[in-house]
Amino acid sequence: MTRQRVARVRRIAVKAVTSVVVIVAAASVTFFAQLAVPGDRANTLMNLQTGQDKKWSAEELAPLNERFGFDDPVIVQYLDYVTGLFHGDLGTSYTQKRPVTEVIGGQLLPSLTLTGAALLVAWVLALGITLLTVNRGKLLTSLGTTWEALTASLPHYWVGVVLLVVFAVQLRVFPIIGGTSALGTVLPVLTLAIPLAGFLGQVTRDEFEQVLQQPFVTTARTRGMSDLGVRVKHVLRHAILPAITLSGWALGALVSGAVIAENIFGRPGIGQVLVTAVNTRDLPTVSGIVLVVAAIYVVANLLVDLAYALVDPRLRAA
Amino acid sequence: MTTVDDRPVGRADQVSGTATQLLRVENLRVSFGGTEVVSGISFTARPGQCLAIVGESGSGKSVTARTLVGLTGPGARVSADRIDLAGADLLHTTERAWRGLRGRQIGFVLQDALVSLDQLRRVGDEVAEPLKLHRWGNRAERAAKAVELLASVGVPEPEVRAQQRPYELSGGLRQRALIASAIALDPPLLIADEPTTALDVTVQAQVLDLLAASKERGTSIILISHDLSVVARLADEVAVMRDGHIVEHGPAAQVLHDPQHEYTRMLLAAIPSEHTRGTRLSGTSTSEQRVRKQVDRGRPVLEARHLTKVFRGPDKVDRTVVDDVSFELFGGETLGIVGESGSGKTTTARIALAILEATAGEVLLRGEPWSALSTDRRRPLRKQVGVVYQDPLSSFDPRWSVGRIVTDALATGRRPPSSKTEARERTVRLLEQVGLTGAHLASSPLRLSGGQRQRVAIARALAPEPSVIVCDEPVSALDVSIQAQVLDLLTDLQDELGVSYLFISHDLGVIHHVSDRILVMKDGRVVEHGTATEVFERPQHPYTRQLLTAVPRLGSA
Amino acid sequence: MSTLTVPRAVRLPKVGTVLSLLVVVFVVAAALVPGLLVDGSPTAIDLKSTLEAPSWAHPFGTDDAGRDLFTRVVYGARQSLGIGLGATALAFVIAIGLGFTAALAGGVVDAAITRVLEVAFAFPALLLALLVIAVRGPSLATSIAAVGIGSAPGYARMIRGQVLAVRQAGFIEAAAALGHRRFTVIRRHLFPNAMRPLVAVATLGVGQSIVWASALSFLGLGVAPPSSEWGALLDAGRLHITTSWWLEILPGVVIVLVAISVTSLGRTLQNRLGGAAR
Amino acid sequence: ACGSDPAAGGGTPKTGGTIVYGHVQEPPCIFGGWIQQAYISRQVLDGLVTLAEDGTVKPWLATKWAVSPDGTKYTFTLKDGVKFTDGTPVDAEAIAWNFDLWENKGGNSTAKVSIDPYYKAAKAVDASTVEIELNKPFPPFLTLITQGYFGIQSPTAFKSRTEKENCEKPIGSGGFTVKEWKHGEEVVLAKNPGYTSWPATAKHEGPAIVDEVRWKFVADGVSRYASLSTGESHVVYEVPTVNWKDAQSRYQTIRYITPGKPVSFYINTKTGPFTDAAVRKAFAYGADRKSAVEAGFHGVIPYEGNPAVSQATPGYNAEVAKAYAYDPAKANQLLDEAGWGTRNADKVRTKDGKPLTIKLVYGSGFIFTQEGATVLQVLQEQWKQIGFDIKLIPATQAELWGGKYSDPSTFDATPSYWTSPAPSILWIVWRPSTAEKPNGSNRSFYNNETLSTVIQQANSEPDATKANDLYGQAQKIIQDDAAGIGLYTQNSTYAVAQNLKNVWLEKSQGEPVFSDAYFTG
Ligand SMILES: Nc1ncnc2c1ncn2[C@@H]1O[C@H](COP(=O)(O)OP(=O)(O)OP(=O)(O)O)[C@@H](O)[C@H]1O
Ligand SMILES: Nc1ncnc2c1ncn2[C@@H]1O[C@H](COP(=O)(O)OP(=O)(O)OP(=O)(O)O)[C@@H](O)[C@H]1O
Ligand SMILES: [Mg+2]
Ligand SMILES: [Mg+2]
Repeated sequence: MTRQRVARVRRIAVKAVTSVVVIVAAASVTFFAQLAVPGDRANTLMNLQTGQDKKWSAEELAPLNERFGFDDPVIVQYLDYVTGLFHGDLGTSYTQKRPVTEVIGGQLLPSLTLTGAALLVAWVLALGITLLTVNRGKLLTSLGTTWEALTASLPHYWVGVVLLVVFAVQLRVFPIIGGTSALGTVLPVLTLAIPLAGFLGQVTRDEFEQVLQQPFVTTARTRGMSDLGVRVKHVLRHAILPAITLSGWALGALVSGAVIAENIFGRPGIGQVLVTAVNTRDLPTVSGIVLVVAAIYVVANLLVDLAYALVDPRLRAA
Repeated sequence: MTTVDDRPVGRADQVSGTATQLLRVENLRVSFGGTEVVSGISFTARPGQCLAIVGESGSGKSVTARTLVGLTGPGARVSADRIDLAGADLLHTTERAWRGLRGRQIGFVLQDALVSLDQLRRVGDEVAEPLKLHRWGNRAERAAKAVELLASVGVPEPEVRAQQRPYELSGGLRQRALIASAIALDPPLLIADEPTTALDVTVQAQVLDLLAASKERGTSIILISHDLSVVARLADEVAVMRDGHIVEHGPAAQVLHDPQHEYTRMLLAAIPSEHTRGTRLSGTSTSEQRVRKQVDRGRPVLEARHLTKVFRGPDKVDRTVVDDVSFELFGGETLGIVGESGSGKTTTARIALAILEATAGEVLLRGEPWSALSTDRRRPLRKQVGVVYQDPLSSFDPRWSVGRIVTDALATGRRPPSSKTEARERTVRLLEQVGLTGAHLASSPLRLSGGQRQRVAIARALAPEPSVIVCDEPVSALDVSIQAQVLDLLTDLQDELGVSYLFISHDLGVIHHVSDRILVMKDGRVVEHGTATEVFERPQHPYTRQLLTAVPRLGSA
Repeated sequence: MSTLTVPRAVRLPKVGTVLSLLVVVFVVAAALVPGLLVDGSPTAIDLKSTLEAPSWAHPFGTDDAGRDLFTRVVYGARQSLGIGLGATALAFVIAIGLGFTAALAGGVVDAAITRVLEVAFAFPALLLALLVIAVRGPSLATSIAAVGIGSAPGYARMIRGQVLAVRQAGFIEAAAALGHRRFTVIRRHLFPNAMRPLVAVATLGVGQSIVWASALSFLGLGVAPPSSEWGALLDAGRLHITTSWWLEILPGVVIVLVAISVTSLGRTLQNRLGGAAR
Repeated sequence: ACGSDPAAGGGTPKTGGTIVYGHVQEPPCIFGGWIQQAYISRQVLDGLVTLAEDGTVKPWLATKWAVSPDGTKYTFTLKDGVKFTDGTPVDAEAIAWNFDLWENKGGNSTAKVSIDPYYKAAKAVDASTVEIELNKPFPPFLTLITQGYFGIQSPTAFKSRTEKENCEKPIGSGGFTVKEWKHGEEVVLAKNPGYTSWPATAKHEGPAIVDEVRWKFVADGVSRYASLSTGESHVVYEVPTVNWKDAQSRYQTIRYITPGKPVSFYINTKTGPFTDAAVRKAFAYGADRKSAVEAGFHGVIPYEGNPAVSQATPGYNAEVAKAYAYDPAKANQLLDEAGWGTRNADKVRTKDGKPLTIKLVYGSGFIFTQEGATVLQVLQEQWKQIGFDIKLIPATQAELWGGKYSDPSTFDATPSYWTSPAPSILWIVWRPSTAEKPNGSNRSFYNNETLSTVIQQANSEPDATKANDLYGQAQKIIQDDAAGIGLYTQNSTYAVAQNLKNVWLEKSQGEPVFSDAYFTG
């Protein structure tokens, strides 16, 4: 017992350490990838400050190079960056002149709300539809599978534009410039949730169908359990396992999708900041966002592990 | 063999007409998409009595059982003249009414015991589920009852077990929990579909005792099995099914000891045991004596010296799985290794094959180093050692045809074929040797029957012309009659080619039938070692004795 | 004698498979020989008939340069499909390399590759794409590279798992017991069997890649104009959605239709191969 | 013409209220040298002088000014009692400090390049008199400092606060102050109740009438325009041209043609096929640029044939704009004569076996919207007809601004624009680029001594008519040599809700002015 506990603590410790490594590695890769981007950072900044696209002279760029240390050897820049990381300092945005923590901090909540809500809604949609349509006669079943195949193939941006035009512009049910208001969050959330729901639904349905064939399901029926009871009490729990596993991955995909939803709905969030930062070569901000996203990913996967273990106690032992 | 007739032979009507009939089934027919799998069978079940339905795989036993609880399956067409349970018509029952009957009037133990409990729920909850569904007591009462039920089916530490989940229980415990759940509401009718198939003999004996106790209390039991010897312990009445028909039906003693139908006789003859040693199991004429080839007691072909294998588990704890195992296998001899599940049989076999490295000890091939060689030095010797696995299908590359599988093995052998035509000819010859034909060359193993697959596996093992074949449970997945054919084939080949077998099985009957000498393993150690006669007639070790008493028998023949 | 019938389990309608096949055949034809399906050039402008609604002459309408949208969609198939196939192929090449190395080498190498994959996973795919595009500039090749690299880690992980699973299979041990060399076993048994279920996965990947690449175009990071890659068409149609709906809706419908068809074929394939494998 | 003029006023004014304004891009800081920053800093910072509709310079923070006879010294007299919103006075010291900041401390590089070679020093003569000295006479100076880049900030605040505070909430004396910046969403501007320094061009005297302006960033054109119809916004910027007709019928609309360099092609005269002037001219003749612009922008944005300055710029040479009207025959003839007579299998002209391939690099998404990209595609198709193989190369902001396409070998033509209220922009763009004094803005790599002399003469010519004449000559030189090729004018379009009056645009750069605006009942 104690031996197992020790092993378990050890495992968690190893996981925590590797997580930190993963996070820092992700940020480092980003750091170097950006240094590899051709073109001059100072030049970009200068053009950004003037709205021009010209080549500035070395003399004109000197103050910027001096200020941000662009002329330092790469390794020095990297060490500065990593040292900063361990002091909780992600650096200062080249363009916004604010600490990156602040740049990201302000945008993190809307993005998390968006992705979190999208994941939740996707789950509700996927489970609801699966429960109602798996093996429920030809019509319902094909309705369910068609809906899933359709939504799983929908590009986010297209869903967004269509939702916007139909529900905000034409029907005026939701605001067009929703910002972070609750009502304004509905359409962006649906934009992300609908394709994801289709995807999760397909996975859940496959599993659901298979689990329905399992002997223990028949056993439950032989005890006098109703069809709905079997679905809810026995099958569902098994069937959501793959979807849980996928949710960790989905969160990563949602961050990408969020960029698009934020773009269409003019919603604040790290997606927008990210695109701008990559375009303006705001290296500290890009690396900072990667760091944060990697951290979220790691946390999300820990949560997924937890959720999995909660649903499937077989894993708790391992 | 006679053509199948709709009317079974035997005297079912003679069986105890006195007891009231609980269940009456007349002319039951079930078909799936136009194929009839149950063709007009009739039987009755009486309180305090056990009706056994036996028959080979696919004969329609499980379909019949499921039909009795209204769960035949999707796409099934069921018809009957009558299905009555205690006077109530089951044929026109609504789904809602069925739910009232299942669990309360009819308890059902599913065939696949190991996966018939929801892995994600506590055993206690699973056992108590029928109670809950039929609104028995409150939560606390049900929990208490579940523990009580577990105790009643002989589950040790029932309080602890109730809190565990099925995957934390051994197969025997799971099977007992399943039975506990089926009898929770003390239904008058209990249907048990192959309740002992996946179990070790000792556990099997316990489960059968459990059912017997239930019968004593007045429950009517329908026991389904493909194993006649299992049925012998419990059944009052036996119905033999074949291809959806009941071919013979009568009191247990009579069906088992005085079978009327040829098929029943064939089934009985195919059961390997002490009595069948040295005889053929399959074929029309039983007890045909074999000519035995002499065992060459010179230098052992394969010799294991003090083999030990330690596995390190994911929890970093070492487990000794094989512990100081030594044996010698002589030319033309069959050495049987028997033992319960997990006793280290397969591990020993894999070490002998030099696929797995032993932690300590050595294996010699014809007195020369074998396990100690480097992979490259061993490779040329591999042709001398063949292998046949329990599950032939998974040992074939699913993309390969039968021909390719065997030809590939030929190429690795002592005399690799020099041309395509030669390869083909020899492949066909090998197939014919194991009872297949050249027509099977192009087929995929996926489309062969279990017995045919095992024949292909044997052909593959023979192809390189080995002197030893390691057989790891080669017949455990097969029906008795098929098993009989394969065992006959193996012994024939030994007579013909003088090959030695390291023969592993958990089935004492099979081991007794084939082996010259026997090793009994328990927890990785060899607890008994001797000739077949010594081990079976004068067992020294208490464990061996326990095994022998647990073996179900047909009774005195 | 009375009967009771239990409804049969419903399978995916066969009609769907046939329709999917038709769509895919059409799109492949469009990609290979677009001239067979439409006459006229996808870039031919006609400033006198701009923004015309769908009609017999222009089944998908015309855009603001008077180009026939249907012709553009047909000609765009080559790029869109090219990206889908190219990106999936690239992803698989990377993934096979990483996945097999990790699974077969084991130990430190496996741990290292697994960590690398984990880092790659922690990277939002879009960011990866943005970075690749920042380095290489938007183009067909970049889109392929961005989408391909972005989806490689997922496949690599899958392949690693698959190889590990197949390595356990009885036939691998059986081949070793016959005395085949390790490399022969890998080449003849491990590789083909590990890759088998991935054929279906790859098909699904093509559909997803098309959607993905169009997302890049939608962000203005896709293939250079005047290519009528479908995402680029959507990007161009976006402003028109309230005034000339067909420019946004019809290319979108095409993308969705193709993605569904490819996906549904992939799933059919998966069921087939999956069923046959075990 | 169709819509009513939002600047005309009328209706019953209501005080208070919040104007919601839908803008496109979010700048990194409120002030700076990017036009996006000029837009918003105009709301917060006041300038020294402003530009009237008729193009004359009018008082703002400076009530009057005098120019020394040699044209090198400008003496401004400041309005009395004006205070920054931090309470410090807007005095001569402050003005001089601001000039110093832009010109010598890197405070605003666009302000710097506008007046760079001419500016010498600024000094406070007394509290309300500031003197700015130039190196050479430069009459456009006054006009240039009407640009939003020249907004005056409080030196006290700037020096005492963090860089971040200065970036987010600069302190000026303007009609509004920055109340809050919700990044990624909006900037909330609050009325400055103590506003006293409205420009002479203001439509009313006194502080802003509305309480707040919510300056929202709505990148998506569909959303932005639609938000007007749902009442979620009152003013939107950059009305998609497809919606312009609709906007004109439903809202008050304002279209502003930006002075300065229009959207025109820089033609790489240093390397590649365009080193031959005949090829450049053939290029200019070879496409119906006017029709392309009309199609791409749905007739809303005017074609501009003059590559040097737009029609809204003083000194615009309308004659020059007429050159190179679409003439494919002429284009073919020129190319034939220039040795590009043969065509390959793809119908692309070749010379010495090399195809006539033109790398046309353009900023995708940020300089060229989807509409602009359509124009380029139409042109590409037309150029194809006369044998040019045009490679459209969309460049991302990161590539373009990072300098990936600054080398002459990387492109043959690239379109862009440069907003400026004065024709002196010609000097910025066309100043020869030499080794010791490179000019990164001269993207045509066009070093023409005559042109250089003419522009310099014009820049220092005190007589406006003569100056314009010289500017006109300069435009003709550029056009004649086809060193640039005109395309369309850079425009700002606005749609304003019917119940909001007195929204007007700053003449200099087209920024919306909200301090006079009011809602009607
Ligand atoms: N749901 C079903 N759909 C179609 N055919 C079925 C179905 N269930 C059973 N069958 C077929 O019915 C026949 C009888 O099957 P059943 O399971 O009753 O055999 P069994 O006697 O129980 O064999 P085993 O000993 O292998 O369990 C088989 O051929 C089987 O393939
Ligand atoms: N590769 C391995 N790693 C760790 N433990 C193993 C491994 N292989 C086998 N074991 C363990 O060794 C023990 C003996 O296994 P083995 O397969 O030899 O038993 P067996 O006698 O063949 O049983 P069965 O009759 O069930 O086939 C089991 O407890 C098993 O879990
Ligand atoms: Mg069965
Ligand atoms: Mg075993």
